Amino acid sequence: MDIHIRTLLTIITESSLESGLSKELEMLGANGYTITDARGKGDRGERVAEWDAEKNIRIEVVISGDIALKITDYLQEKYYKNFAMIVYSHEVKVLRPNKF
Amino acid sequence: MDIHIRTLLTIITESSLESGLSKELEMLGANGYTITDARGKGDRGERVAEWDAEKNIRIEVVISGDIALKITDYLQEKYYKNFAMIVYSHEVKVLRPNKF
Amino acid sequence: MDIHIRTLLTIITESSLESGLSKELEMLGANGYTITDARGKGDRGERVAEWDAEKNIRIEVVISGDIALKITDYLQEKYYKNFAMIVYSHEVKVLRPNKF
Amino acid sequence: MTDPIILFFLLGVIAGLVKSELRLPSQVYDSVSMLLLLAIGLKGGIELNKQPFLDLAPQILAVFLIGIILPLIAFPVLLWIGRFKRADAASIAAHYGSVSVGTYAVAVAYMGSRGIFFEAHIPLLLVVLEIPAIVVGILLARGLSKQTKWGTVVHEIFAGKGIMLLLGGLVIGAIAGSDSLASIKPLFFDLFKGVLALFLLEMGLIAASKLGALRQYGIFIAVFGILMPLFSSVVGTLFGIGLGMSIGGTAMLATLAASASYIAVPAAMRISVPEANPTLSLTASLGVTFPFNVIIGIPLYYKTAQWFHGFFGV
Amino acid sequence: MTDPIILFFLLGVIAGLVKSELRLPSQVYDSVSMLLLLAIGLKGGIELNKQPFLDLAPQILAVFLIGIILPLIAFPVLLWIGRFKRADAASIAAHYGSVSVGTYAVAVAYMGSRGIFFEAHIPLLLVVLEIPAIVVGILLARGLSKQTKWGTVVHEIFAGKGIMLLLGGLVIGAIAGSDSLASIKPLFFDLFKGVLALFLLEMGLIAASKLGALRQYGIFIAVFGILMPLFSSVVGTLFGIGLGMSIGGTAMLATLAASASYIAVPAAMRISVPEANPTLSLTASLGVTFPFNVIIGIPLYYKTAQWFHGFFGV
Amino acid sequence: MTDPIILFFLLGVIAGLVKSELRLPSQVYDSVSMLLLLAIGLKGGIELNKQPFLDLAPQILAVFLIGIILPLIAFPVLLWIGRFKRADAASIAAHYGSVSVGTYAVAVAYMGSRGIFFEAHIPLLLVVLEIPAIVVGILLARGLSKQTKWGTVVHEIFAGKGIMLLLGGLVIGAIAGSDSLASIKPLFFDLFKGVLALFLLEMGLIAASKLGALRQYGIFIAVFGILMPLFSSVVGTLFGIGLGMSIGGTAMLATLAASASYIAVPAAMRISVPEANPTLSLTASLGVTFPFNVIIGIPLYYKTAQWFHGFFGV
Ligand SMILES: Nc1ncnc2c1ncn2[C@@H]1O[C@H](COP(=O)(O)O)[C@@H](O)[C@H]1O
Ligand SMILES: Nc1ncnc2c1ncn2[C@@H]1O[C@H](COP(=O)(O)O)[C@@H](O)[C@H]1O
Ligand SMILES: Nc1ncnc2c1ncn2[C@@H]1O[C@H](COP(=O)(O)O)[C@@H](O)[C@H]1O
Ligand code: NA
Ligand code: NA
Ligand code: NA
Repeated sequence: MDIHIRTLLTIITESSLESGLSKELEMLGANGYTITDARGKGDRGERVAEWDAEKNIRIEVVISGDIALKITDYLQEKYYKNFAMIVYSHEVKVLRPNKF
Repeated sequence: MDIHIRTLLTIITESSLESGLSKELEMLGANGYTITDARGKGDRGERVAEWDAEKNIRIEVVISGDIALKITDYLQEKYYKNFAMIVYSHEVKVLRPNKF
Repeated sequence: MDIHIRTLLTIITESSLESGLSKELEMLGANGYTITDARGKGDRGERVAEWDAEKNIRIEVVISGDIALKITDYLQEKYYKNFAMIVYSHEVKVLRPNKF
Repeated sequence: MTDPIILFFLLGVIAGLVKSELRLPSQVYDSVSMLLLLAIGLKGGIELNKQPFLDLAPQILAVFLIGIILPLIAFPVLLWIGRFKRADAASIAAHYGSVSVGTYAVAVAYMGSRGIFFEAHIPLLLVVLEIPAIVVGILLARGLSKQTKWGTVVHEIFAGKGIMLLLGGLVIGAIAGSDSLASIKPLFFDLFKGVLALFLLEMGLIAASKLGALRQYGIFIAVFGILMPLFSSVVGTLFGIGLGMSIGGTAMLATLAASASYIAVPAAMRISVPEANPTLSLTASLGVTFPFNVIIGIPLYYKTAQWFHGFFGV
Repeated sequence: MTDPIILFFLLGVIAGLVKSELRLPSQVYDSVSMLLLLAIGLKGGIELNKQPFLDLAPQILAVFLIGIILPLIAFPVLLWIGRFKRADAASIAAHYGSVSVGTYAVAVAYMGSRGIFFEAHIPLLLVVLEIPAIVVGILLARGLSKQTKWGTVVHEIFAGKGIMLLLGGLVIGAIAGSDSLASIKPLFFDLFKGVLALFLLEMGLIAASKLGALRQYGIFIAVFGILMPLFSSVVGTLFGIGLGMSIGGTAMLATLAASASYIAVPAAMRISVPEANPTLSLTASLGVTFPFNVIIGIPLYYKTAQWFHGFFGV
Repeated sequence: MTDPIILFFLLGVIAGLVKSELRLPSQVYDSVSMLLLLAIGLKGGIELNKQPFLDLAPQILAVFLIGIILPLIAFPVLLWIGRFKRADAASIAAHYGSVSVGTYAVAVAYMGSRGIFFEAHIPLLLVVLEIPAIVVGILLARGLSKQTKWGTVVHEIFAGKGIMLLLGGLVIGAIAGSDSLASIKPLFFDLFKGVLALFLLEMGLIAASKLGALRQYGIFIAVFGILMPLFSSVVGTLFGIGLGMSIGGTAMLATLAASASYIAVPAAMRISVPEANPTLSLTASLGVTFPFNVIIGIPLYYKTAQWFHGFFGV
């Protein structure tokens, strides 16, 4: 069993972007993604997840390093200015290189 | 306060495996685990988490590197072929080495 | 687009601490945090998240390395002894250094 | 006195102000809204099933007109007096041009508990009034720029939870009719006010959570959030009388005009006018106008409707 | 015409097709299913409380037989005509040998709103019919291999949500009886059809979400998903007549036979026959057979039952 | 026999013991508790609306006294016989000095289905009895140390979900009165027992999940969890008679005294006495005392109340 390095990109943002983002992630080359519901606080204030307009989602994508960069660029370009969003990434070990 | 390195192993898979997997993780040497509900998309299609058969869970285990390998082997062996599942891992810093 | 290194600190603990902890995190210098509901098992037994007293939360904070240490100290000092809690951290890449 | 269910709203507000950890779980809040939307739609549909549909055309047109006028009046006020950025002014205007189903539900309860008659097809007007302001708002923010994906806008509006359930309920009610729906009335109609009470409890909590932002964004939002519905209610009242509606119907139309959206419009604006700050519009709509309407507005609009009817000797 | 609650199913389908973001929150959907399962169990139990239990033995045996025959007939068809892998053929066969509680609930509503009598112990047969096909399915996939952990299988079946609530309701109803349960009827019985309407709304959304997979897996699944229930319904009808059941009872048994599981069986197969692709069976069961049964099947099975009863001059 | 809804509790216990994956979704469980709390509060408030409030002062004082006495008696027992750490003894004592709304709800159902009268203001006493034990518990654990943030304690108690909804319901009921609340009765009152049944199903599951811990912490907790409520019930009974309450009212007061908290107190102790192990108190309260009270206790306390009333020739 040999181990391969990929990048785990995590996006935390407004739930209203879920359907749009998931399409865009696939378009940009992700083979998959995982979404969990979240709440939180940031520069755009508290998002308590009690009703639609104030729900957050947490999207994880395991992807190659360069696609991770591509996605980060895209998100910064399109969403940072007007949406509650943070993005961070780091390397992870996976077994199936061609799956991600 | 000295810092210790452990491995954080993350498993994203079908919720139907929850009870089985948690037992197996303990059996393989994990002292604990954390589970969150998730939805997502991968090679086995979209899992929208609206009803039992299409729910995902996200399991995190903080563990020593070698047990992490043992678990990864075990999961690949037993589940990769027939179940919606991804596994990835990376190192994390913890304070209580003998807790994990 | 230049990339910056920050620390992602993850706290898994009892949901009853949510309001208190989020205040304390800001007090200690975090600009934001993200919370997801979780269940799990550890030294203090299984926490099945079926009713208030047995719910876990998973708090993520992206922060500079030294504040991460400060927070970790604080948590160990104040909570480790009496509360179900684990804390782990690792470095992540972010784009906006002054945001975190 | 307003309806006792308002007390649940106040309980929510108080719980919010004392920072109680009381919450209506989000999934339950979603379902409670769904029940209200479906129930309102079904009630309207059952009535449409009884009466000819066509002679409603003039009313539908009139209401559509209201939905265009109100945001066009609100916009300059917000832009020049309120000194908001264009996008924010347009977005807030859209919120006030559209309707709040929660406010409508409280009005239904108010009329119901007083046995006041109102035209049965009002829910249809509710649906109609929800839409035009969204389009006007986008045009005010963008002009006729090619940027705007109108396909997305239309989808956002009609595929949204609100319209889907209101229209769905209307159609189901209109097709099935009262008798064949008798068996689902225990859930959708008998529980209506109880469910509304739970909904108002959570709305109170949400309203209270907006007070912080309200302080921050200053007095103008508070004033606008009260004066705008008062003005809109007069517009609604006049249209109601012009359309020869009953006193109750006039009051309902006034309430619809006076109410500000917090579901359909915010969702649409977030997609089509993302640079507009949602906190501004929701603070005004949920933090000021919703409380004002359910506590003071509705009874007031009813009095006004009576007065005008008397005046015009209708 | 079928029951008006079917309109909620169609609303769900349409909302799904237009990609509406309308959803019944998952925890609420779970609870809605729980309510239906408990209500069905309780109703059956209350009746069992009135009548002697033993003389049901023959019927229970007969239904058990149906649960064995149906998958044994479906399997070769799926294997040789459908060209499915053995595990998939076995799994799909198990789904069609078992029952769908949702379909049953719609049939109850159908008979109810037409005041058609049917034997009160049918819910008991529902429970019985749910089980054997699972065992048959596993045997078809695995043979008598030692691999199969039968302990796990039994636990999976009886500790599963479905059986637990159905049996639990049956027993509670049978012990407590009608009068002492009067106080819980408002929730479990009066709201039954309303809750069923919400359930069908979500089922419509789920069914629509299966259309993509349906296109992908081709025509055979669509055809099988319609012909198999038709065939099964005839088997059910003949058994019903053979058992001397009423017209309503015969139609109910036909519906049970025709329905395909989407709760108990998928869960059991996932554990015991993991190499079977769940998308295949659920696409057939939820994407084709459920819609077919609730819209066309149930009224058809009732007609058939009438016809057969006439024919055999029962 | 106890009330049939107890069968739902037993179903939950059995499902838990056979490790069924049956669960009431957490958000639904939260809402179910909220409904019960509001319903109990409203019922009490509606009655307070009918009768003068002031002459309840003596009863309120007496109940307050009970809430102080019980933990003071439980504490030494837990400390010296139970050999618990001081914090744990104090925390468990607080749980048993306070009340369980779930137990109260079952008692309401028990009296209701037997048409037994009890004073209508008992819900008020329920609220009163919930509070003092918390303060006593903290004092027992900490003494009068400056450490204790009493502000936080007061907030924790009154801003907690339980008190907020009970008091809120009481006030709303008292202000609005029976007639004007008629429209919300279908949800809060007609569904009460059905909702209680669902609540008990989940409570059964939770109780079963505590058996493991019970084995671990040994026999003392089991014994204490049965003897303490028996003792408390006698205290409650004597106070009830002393206060000249009806048989039903006396039994209710005995039940309140016998019940052990699992919402307000654990939450407060977690914040104010964190070194106390919550597993201990919840194992006793949910794993032993709650089942004992709802199955055996309530009918027993009623018999006792009858006996005492006879004895004192009241
Ligand atoms: N420093 C942080 N650490 C963790 N999560 C954060 C942080 N800042 C923001 N978030 C999350 O990202 C969301 C959007 O952030 P913002 O755009 O700053 O409002 C917030 O609602 C939080 O859930
Ligand atoms: N590249 C990916 N990044 C993040 N999550 C993924 C990825 N691929 C799959 N997943 C998650 O893992 C689950 C199972 O994946 P699969 O076995 O590929 O269907 C999916 O439902 C997703 O939740
Ligand atoms: N080794 C571990 N890996 C992942 N999560 C853990 C681990 N140990 C504990 N946890 C989580 O942290 C919570 C508190 O842990 P503890 O204080 O050990 O009971 C548990 O309920 C789990 O959710
Ligand atoms: Na308006
Ligand atoms: Na079948
Ligand atoms: Na007590």
